[in-house]
Amino acid sequence: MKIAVVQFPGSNCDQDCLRALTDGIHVQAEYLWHKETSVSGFQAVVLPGGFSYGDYLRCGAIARFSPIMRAVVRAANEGMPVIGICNGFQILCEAGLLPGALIRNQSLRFVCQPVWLRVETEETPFTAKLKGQSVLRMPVAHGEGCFFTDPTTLGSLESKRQVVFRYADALGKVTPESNPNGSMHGIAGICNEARNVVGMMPHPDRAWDRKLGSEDGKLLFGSLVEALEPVIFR
Amino acid sequence: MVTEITPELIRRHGLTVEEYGRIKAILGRDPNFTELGVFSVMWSEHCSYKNTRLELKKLPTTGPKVLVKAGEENAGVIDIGDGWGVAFKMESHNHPSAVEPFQGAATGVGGIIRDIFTMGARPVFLLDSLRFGPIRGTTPAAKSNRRLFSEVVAGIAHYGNCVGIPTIGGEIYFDQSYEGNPLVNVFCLGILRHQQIARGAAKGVGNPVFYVGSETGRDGLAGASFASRDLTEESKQDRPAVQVGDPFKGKLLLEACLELLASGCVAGIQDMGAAGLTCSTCETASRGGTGVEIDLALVPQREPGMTPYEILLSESQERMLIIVERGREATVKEIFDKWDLPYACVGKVTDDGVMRVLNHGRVEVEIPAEKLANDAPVYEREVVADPPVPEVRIEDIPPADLHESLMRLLAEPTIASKNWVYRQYDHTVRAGTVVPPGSDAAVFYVREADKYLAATTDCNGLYCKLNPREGARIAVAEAARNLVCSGAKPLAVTDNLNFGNPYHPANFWQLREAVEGLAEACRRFDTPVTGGNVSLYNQNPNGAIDPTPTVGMVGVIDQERWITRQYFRDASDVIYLIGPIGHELGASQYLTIIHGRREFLPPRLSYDLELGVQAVVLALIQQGLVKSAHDCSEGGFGVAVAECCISGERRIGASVDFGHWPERLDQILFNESQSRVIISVGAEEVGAMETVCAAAEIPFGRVGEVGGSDLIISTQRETLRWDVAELYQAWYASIERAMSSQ
Amino acid sequence: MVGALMKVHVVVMPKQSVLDPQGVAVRNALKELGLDAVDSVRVGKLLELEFKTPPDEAKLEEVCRDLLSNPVIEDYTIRCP
Amino acid sequence: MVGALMKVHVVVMPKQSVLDPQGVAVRNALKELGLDAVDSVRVGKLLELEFKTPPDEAKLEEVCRDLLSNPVIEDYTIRCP
Ligand SMILES: Nc1ncnc2c1ncn2[C@@H]1O[C@H](COP(=O)(O)OP(=O)(O)O)[C@@H](O)[C@H]1O
Ligand SMILES: [Mg+2]
Repeated sequence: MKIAVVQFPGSNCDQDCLRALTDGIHVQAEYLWHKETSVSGFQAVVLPGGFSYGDYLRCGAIARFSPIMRAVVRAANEGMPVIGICNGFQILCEAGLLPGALIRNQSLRFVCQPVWLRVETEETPFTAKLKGQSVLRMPVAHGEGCFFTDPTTLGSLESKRQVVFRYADALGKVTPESNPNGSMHGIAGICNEARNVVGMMPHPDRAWDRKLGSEDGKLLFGSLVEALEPVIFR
Repeated sequence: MVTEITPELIRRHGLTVEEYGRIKAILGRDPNFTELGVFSVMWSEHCSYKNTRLELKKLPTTGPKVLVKAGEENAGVIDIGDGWGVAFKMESHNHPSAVEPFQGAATGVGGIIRDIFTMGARPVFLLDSLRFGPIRGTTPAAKSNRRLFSEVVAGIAHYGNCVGIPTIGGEIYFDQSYEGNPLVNVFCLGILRHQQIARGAAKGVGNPVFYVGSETGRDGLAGASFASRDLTEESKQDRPAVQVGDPFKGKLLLEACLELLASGCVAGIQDMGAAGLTCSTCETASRGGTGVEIDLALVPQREPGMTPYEILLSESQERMLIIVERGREATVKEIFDKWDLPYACVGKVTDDGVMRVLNHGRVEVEIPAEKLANDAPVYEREVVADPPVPEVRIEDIPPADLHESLMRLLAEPTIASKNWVYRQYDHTVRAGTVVPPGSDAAVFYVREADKYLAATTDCNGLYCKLNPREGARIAVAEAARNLVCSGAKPLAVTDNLNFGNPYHPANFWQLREAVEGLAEACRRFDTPVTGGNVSLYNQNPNGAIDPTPTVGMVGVIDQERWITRQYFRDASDVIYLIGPIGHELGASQYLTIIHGRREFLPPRLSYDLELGVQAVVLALIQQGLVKSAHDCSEGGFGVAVAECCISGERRIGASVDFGHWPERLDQILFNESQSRVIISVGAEEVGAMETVCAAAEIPFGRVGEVGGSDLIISTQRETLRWDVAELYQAWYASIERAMSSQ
Repeated sequence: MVGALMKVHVVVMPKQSVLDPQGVAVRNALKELGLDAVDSVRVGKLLELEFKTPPDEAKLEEVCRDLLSNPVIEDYTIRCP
Repeated sequence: MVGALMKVHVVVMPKQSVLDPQGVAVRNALKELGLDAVDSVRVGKLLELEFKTPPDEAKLEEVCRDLLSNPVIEDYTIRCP
């Protein structure tokens, strides 16, 4: 099994994501350059955080058109697990793989701090291993992380249980105080209808080592590995 | 067209008649207009250190761990063991930030990052040391200070966050003296293998010279000479001299250059900072003992019709000069195409020691490189000592309400929590931040090297104003103390000298005193200076800023379990004060804020006591006897113990008892005597801990116990009690409150 | 070098339904500075495109829709100044 | 509620001589997408101000200069659409 970590110009969490996979949960992972046109040879794709193309115009707006994204969209539509973290989440929304958009934080300021996440569904390759309602600890670090969408889409996201993570307090209670950016319904992460594509603003790639104060990120990547295991035996 | 060189033109280039004579002597003829521009930037204070060179020589720059000395290259390099080294340095962008705070601060970050990867090191973290005028209140001044402050912070975040280098610490003071002339000093540290050290020398006659990075535009024209003048109303007209940064390009340039260096085809590399193409060509030539010849027509340009003068002096950001091993040109093409960055072969290394600049083949500039780089005049500036400052007499200080005093001190922006600032900085990218901003020193785990590094910046400008020599010594001592409290052994120092106009003898006296204080302290703490930066002409209409010789210090922590934080952890842990109770109130925050008196003799440093205290604290930490360690600085013991209660994720109370101690309680609580550390120890360790301290013959005392939800401080005369939640509110949200007021 | 370049302005504004904290912040600041008459402020983008030769209409619409604006949160209009 | 509000547009563009990294990024993206004719792009702000009563001209100029634009690197123009 091999997992791809896409490198866009301006990605800056690519190294953290690769290490989370190779050193954190000891799976094989490799960089995939944005000019590549195929994801063959990989069983899952990680779109890392950063400022792809400087985040000029809109976060993820330009990255969405890079050659590799055509391949990622194709693979995602064929069911390959794809996760976008932070800037990766923004790119997935711009690319139309996920609904909604991530707009400027309500505070109008970049926010870097640890948050608690309530896990809302185990029905994704990235959360299968997570007990329902269990809370995870990891940092956020973004200027445009406020999830926004129209009421209809929001309604169907909720009814189809596509909300994967919500900002919460240590006890798993979703409160305004625990929402760092003003996201609708405290949304920190969502998935597509097919549930193989997940986007999240918080950084599991910065929470996979006791030194960093949390290892919860491993649970996410660990879930992915378990979900993929069958692939190898096929 | 030929511009005639008039005395007026020479003056406007900031050159004296004598300096012009020197130029003619070097050239054996009159310079042309472009050459005059070249000399004026290379001989500006910023590039030539003509007024400070003799002083900087006093700083200790050698030591067994020094791999590259200060001044030799863009930044010094220090050995941290196992074949790994660190390159670090601090630089100021005070004047650009005063005029355009967002871009000024942003390009400051970009510049120091380039200095570090120019050494072949991968930048791993940043610190920022900032000074502004007061931000509270509704006066126009307070409003403009708030604007400067928020724009500077946003600018640092803009660049650092985008490039993906965490900003994990720093310091901020708010004080009258920085009104209109903020200080923006940025520190960057990078990691490299010993054999990866890159040189800024043009080696190998015939080697091609490449220009890589952003196209050259008209931005930042003559910023170097701009940074070498007083900040006046007219400098508002200098505004075009402020350049715009592109952190995205900066990130690509960083990755591309590190990839190119790894490919082994680089003979020499130099960033284009102050004085851009001019400085990088003549410095690489003079370091290499060679000459360099370039043709400006080959330089990638953003705007049509730029003159040779403009191209040579432009300070466009995100550019590097790279000397490539002949025959390896293809590698450059391959890597810079991959990263979609402009590049061009603009010339070659020659053997005649001349910096020769052509324009479409026509000679524009012909100057002996070594003389241009090193023969700037060196001045011995005149000094006049300030009158001696009196000692404070406690009888003259009416006792204040101590309950209220502590609350007010904790809410004072200089002392209050800086979370409003560091939450805007990405301080967790690169997944190595072990102790985030908010403790005495930041601790970062460098994964590739498996090393724990601690870093801090320190300087109390008011101490330096009232006694520059003592203030500088204390800056070094406090930096070392902060590292020790986090469990680290201090390694080396970078300094940033922020002073006023050097032609005022009083200012230059401050600078000389401070440098000698720094030099002496760095020797005593065995922390050589790896480099730094000088920023002069920091003035506002009321005169010079308080002298601010900022010290950045780096240390290593050999074992993970030694990493120590400043806040109390568990109820019934025992609280000790290592060092004396102290008595010095001069220049303290208590006198400044509560009594409105910015005066009197600042605390004095005893090296023996300081070194003794630091040795004991480190020993106790290494023996696993310490649960928390926090040094006493601004606000003295009172503020420090409160911070121990409220700066952790979980807040917890404490009770402290000074029993029959004779001094007045305000003096006990708020004196800022040096060499004092508050530690907490598990009850079961008390015996072991006291044995170690007694053996060291260092003053220490058991002062209280952790626990409860109040901070209680008592003597046999009186008892004070604060609700920890209230202390927290006063301290944590103070800057937020100030910034949200209109 | 060809003669005059052709200018196109693309204006991208946040949809009314999208909260625009920046607009609110600017409005408050304006009131602060004494422009009490201000009722509301919205902050959008203006992109000034210069073309060597007139661009293909359909193509232009396409890039405005797909790249220059995000239909979830923004509306765009094309103007020839 | 009074009748029709009065709209004022303030356009803030980066100065010609000042680097506009965003504009460069957008231009390259447009070329990628096949708009080869594009020569240059500059990205600025458009602020849509609504007033209950006509604002004082001088005051408006003042806030444009001091608040809405940054004269160091930007130029502004006031339009009444
Ligand atoms: N205050 C100082 N203490 C020690 N070294 C200094 C100081 N100021 C400047 N230097 C050294 O002088 C050299 C030139 O300084 P500077 O112009 O800041 O370097 P750069 O051109 O890379 O910005 C550098 O090696 C720097 O470390
Ligand atoms: Mg300290």
